[in-house]
Amino acid sequence: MRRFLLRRLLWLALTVWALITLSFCLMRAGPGGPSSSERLAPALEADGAALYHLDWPLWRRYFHYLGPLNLDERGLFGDRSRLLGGALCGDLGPSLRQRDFRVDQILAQSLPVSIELSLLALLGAIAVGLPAGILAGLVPRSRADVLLRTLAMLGTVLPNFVIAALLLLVLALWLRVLPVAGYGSARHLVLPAIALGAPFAACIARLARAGLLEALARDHIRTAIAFGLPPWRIVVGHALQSACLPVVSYLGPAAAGVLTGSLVIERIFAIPGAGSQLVGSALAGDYTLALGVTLVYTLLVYTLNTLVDLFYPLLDPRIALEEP
Amino acid sequence: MSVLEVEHLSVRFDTPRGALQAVSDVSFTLEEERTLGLVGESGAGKSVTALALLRLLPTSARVETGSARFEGLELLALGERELRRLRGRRIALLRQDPLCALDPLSTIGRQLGEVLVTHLALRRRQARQRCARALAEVGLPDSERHLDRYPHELSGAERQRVLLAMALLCDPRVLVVDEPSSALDVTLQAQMLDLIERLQERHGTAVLLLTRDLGLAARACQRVLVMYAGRVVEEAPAEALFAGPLHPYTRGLIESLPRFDAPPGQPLRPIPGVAPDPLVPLAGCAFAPRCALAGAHCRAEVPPLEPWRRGEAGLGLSIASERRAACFEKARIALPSSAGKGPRA
Amino acid sequence: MTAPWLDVRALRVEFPAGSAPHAPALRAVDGVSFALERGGALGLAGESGCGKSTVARALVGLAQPRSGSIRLEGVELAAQAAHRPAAARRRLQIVFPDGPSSLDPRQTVGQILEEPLVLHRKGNRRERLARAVALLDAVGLDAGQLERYPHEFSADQRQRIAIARALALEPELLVLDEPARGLDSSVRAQLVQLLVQLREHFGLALLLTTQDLALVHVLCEDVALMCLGQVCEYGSCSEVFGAPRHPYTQGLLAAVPLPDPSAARRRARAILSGEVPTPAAPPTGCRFHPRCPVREQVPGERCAREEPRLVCAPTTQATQVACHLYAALTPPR
Amino acid sequence: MAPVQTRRLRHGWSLDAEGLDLALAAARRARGTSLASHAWRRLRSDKAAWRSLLFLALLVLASFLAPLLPLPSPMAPRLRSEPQPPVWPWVQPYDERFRPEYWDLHALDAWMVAARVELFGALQSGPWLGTDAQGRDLLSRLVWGSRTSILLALAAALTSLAFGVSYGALAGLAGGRTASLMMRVVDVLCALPFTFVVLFVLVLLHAPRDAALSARFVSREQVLFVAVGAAWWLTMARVVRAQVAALMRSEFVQAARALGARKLRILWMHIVPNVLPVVLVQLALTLPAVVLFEALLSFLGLGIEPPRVSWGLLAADGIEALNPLRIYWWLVLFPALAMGSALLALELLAGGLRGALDTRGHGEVA
Repeated sequence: MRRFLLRRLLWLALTVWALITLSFCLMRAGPGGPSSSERLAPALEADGAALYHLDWPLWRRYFHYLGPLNLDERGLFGDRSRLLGGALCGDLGPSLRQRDFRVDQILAQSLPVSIELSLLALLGAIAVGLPAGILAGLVPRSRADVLLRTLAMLGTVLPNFVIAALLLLVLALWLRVLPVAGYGSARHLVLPAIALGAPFAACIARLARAGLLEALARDHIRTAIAFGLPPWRIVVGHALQSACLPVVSYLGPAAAGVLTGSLVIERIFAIPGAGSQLVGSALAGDYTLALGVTLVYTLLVYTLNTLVDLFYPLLDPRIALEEP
Repeated sequence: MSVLEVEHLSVRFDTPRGALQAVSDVSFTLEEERTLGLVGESGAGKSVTALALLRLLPTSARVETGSARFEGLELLALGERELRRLRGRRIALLRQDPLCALDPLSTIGRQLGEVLVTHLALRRRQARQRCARALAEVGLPDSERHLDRYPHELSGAERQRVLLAMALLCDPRVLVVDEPSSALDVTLQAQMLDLIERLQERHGTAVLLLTRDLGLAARACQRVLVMYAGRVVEEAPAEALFAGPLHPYTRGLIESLPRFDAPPGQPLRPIPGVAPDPLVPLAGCAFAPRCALAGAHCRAEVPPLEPWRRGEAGLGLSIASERRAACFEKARIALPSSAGKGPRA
Repeated sequence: MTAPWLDVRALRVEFPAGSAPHAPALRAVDGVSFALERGGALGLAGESGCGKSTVARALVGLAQPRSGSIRLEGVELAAQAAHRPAAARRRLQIVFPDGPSSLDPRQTVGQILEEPLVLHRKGNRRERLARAVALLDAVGLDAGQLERYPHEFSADQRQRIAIARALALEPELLVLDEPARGLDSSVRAQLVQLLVQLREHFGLALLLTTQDLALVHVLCEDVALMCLGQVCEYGSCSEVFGAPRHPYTQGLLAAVPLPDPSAARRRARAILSGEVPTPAAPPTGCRFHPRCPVREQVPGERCAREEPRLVCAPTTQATQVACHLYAALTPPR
Repeated sequence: MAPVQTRRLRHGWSLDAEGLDLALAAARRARGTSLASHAWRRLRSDKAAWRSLLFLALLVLASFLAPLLPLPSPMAPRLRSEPQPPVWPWVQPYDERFRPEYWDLHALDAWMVAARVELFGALQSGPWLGTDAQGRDLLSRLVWGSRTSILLALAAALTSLAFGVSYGALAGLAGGRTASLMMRVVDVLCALPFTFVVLFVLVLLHAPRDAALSARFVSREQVLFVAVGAAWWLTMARVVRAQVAALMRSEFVQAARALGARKLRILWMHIVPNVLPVVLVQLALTLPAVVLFEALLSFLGLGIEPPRVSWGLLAADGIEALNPLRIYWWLVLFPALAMGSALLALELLAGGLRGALDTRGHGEVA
């Protein structure tokens, strides 16, 4: 177990380091960087120069930007009032667009919104998708099965912003049941959560249905039938657990997918989450904020994947933890 | 005392490539504490016969005719609910398939306990003790530890024994042993057969053994039914069958088996030709194309399964052990001096 | 006594067990020696996991032996299995048991039979086709099936195609890995018939690995019983099956179902109890001692401590047995 | 098949020419059906998959010949106060005001536009699917927009075929420690939240507005193609490696190795034909994901830049035009329909392919 966690941590650290270094190099080298970008207002130009210590040697600038240790006059070489600093401690510098906010402040304020929305969408997808898939698997080729399969097909085929648009068109504008956009009461989150969760509910339903059908065709089910076990006991006792295995292993990529989807949904429904911040910073070229959001999301996806991998052997005793 | 009587059982499968007569007009009786062998090559319909009794056939199968009386009940007419109460409790199926007849995701104890809870409505703790006893009875050491292990942690032999224990949990009257493939080690197969024999003597269970291996039937069964292309071609006590087979197919089978007592290097005499394609309906005796004795009569009409009375130039066998064979030429085959000639006269 | 045609001495083949680099290797074949004359036939018999298939693969160069020698007419083959000279490869051919992957599903029978000839650059296209037709004819299949695919044949026909492919380069030794596994008895008899005819017609030597002792009795002159990678009894079929000495051989013979109920009843109940052991954790000393019914007759627990050497059986010089019961006798040549 | 023991084995190998021709002729008559033709016949019998294959072929053809079709230019603005609702074709079939306004078309497109002008003159189709706020015709933008998705899908297909298959095959062939190392790299790359990394790269490579600098700088579209190429070969590599490793263990490959065949020859003779079905199915699964990825980026304004057009942009415009006062339903409905139908066709085709290609289908009778 420890070796498994250690390896995962190692890869995470490597990825984070790679991202930070990538952003540092591209910022410095690319024409969009602080040293030569003409988009920054002249006032910021002076401030930027001071801020980014253009006079320092390259290595010092890099480690100041990256390192846990703060290398400016208040850090290691100065009066050591603020020893720690740099990207690894969450100090990603100011956001270029919203200059009076630091990146970590913006994140602290916008991240909970995104997580709330994404969690709602993911749990909703599981709550709707899993039972629907199981039901469809239990009555193959019946009307309910065909209906569920077509819905699932639509869910996976239509991108989430098209689903959002159609939902907006029908529920918000035409029937005026739910608010069009904005963030406030719970009613504001219903439409975005549905739009964000729909593709994943569809995928989970298809996986659950295929898993159940495949489980019911297995050999030990015929043994159970030959021993006169009632159908409900066979399904619940033997088929359900192995039907859920593919769904559990899909949760990792699904979580990453939900976070990606939230970028779009937050923009459509004007929800002030970290996703919309990332999109805003991408459009405006605010790379410090972009790096911040990307790092946090990478961290989130990694932990979710690790959790799923830890949880999987509990469901399937045959899988030892060491397998990646 | 007979436990199970099956009369004129016929099963037809309608596959996309046309109707397939898997089993036609099979009759046999199963006595208590005795083993009946159903011998036939793959596709002869022996598994279909057994599975039809417990209605475990796929949906594409239809039982056309036939009756199966067990403990005063007509199996083929029973409702799904009553039949389910019989499966595993009065009639148990043991499939000798070492691959995965056990649920990989739940422990041995839970799977065994489930059968008890379903049929005898025992509580968990009581069921667990009884399962431990059953595992000990089939020769698994410290059965308590086995209860908490998963199937993938056991060896092929141990998994076979767990399946046998599961079959004998509710002390069934009939045990059907289906040997689909010889994937098992020879020594394992021998151990299982001995174990079944010992448990049969102790519990008085009637055993229906389905096998492709004549040697296995000779070793384990008192009475043998030989099936070919869905029909019973010969029925006789084991000793009589192997001493002097009446049907050319049985004789061919026996002679095509490699034997230890024959001098080494003596060539085998395989049966010429190939098994018939079940989808192609065949007039007359199904073995006719491969049989040297086949005459016009054999190709025209299906030989009935007539009893073979000792009176005719038989082989001096006791009246009680009645023999039946479905062949017009059985008189010629039964001649005492026929040992040398065989079907290729 | 001149050196035998094929002489295998102390063959040892190991597989890395587990991914850890220094994990103890799994000794599938642990010091096997046997000899085969030109045109002779030897059966390697034993339960699953006893290493008989590994010996077969090592012979044709599919498994790199760790030590020991395989000498064919004096030519050493064991050294570099992977890149053996083409001439040596031609003389030994292997036939795998019929399974879903014994023949390439995407190739026609013609292509399958032609491949060995193409690999060894034998003759032009027409000669190769003629050879393919002749091969189909030799294994009793209709020559007009050249353009059909493996999935259009029955199990035993596929096995015959595999044999035809092995015969393409006119080998001198045919290695058959569990030839009739899973086939019905009547079909198996036809296959045995074919093998006997091929041996006579082409003067082939056979090496057979199987669990079915009766098959060895019919096809082979000599038999070697293997238990967990070692030979425990080796001699002529009539000698070994007539008067089996090693307890393992007696156990195996008792387990073989005989199609004669009276004989089956009379035979002693010396059936082997216990598990089929796995080569991953071989027991110490004699590999058979945990299941050996006559272990007590050997004084001082030698079976559990000491590995028995292969010695000549008392009555005849031909049979060798590896058991402490016969420890006092002379070792083989 | 004649019984064995009566057949006398023929001595020697040389078959006289006449006998050989006879046998070859018989062989041609009794020609078997290969697994590939089995699969093709099964695919044709699967109506849903077959029709979606035809639909996709039509779509690709239409988008390739877009310049030739009598459509108004996708970027020719006709300033109007609000988007014009769709007009049924028979009400306003054609109008005469075609002006060849396109972005920097490459030679082939330019030549096709010239040919179209000769062919149809100033004729162009009416606003059958309505227009957007700047009066640009929605139908023509949909057809031109499909080009981006198809080109990207092609790019993903090519890279996953080139990199994915070769990387997977190499890992499968190598086996042992090198294979697990190569697969470890793929696992790590897979674990990255790929879209965010692309967004992040887009931010850093953000082309400044003025044209002077952007010339020598990589355009966003190129970033998109590189991103798609860099991501979609991973799953292909995994799938191919598993299949190749299994094939290497199979007996017919062992037999070939015993005959002395070198690894490259085995790769070509046995591995490639048997790995193709797996590659095809995996390819069919990749394409929808690529189209969705492009749509997502374009929707966020980070994918294709106007004046070029793509389905994602159209959907974005459609949603932006949504307001409680006037509902321009066609700006939302038609892009949704276009993308939905294309992706549905791809999904159905993938399902059909998987069903047709899995060889387990040769089940004997019960």
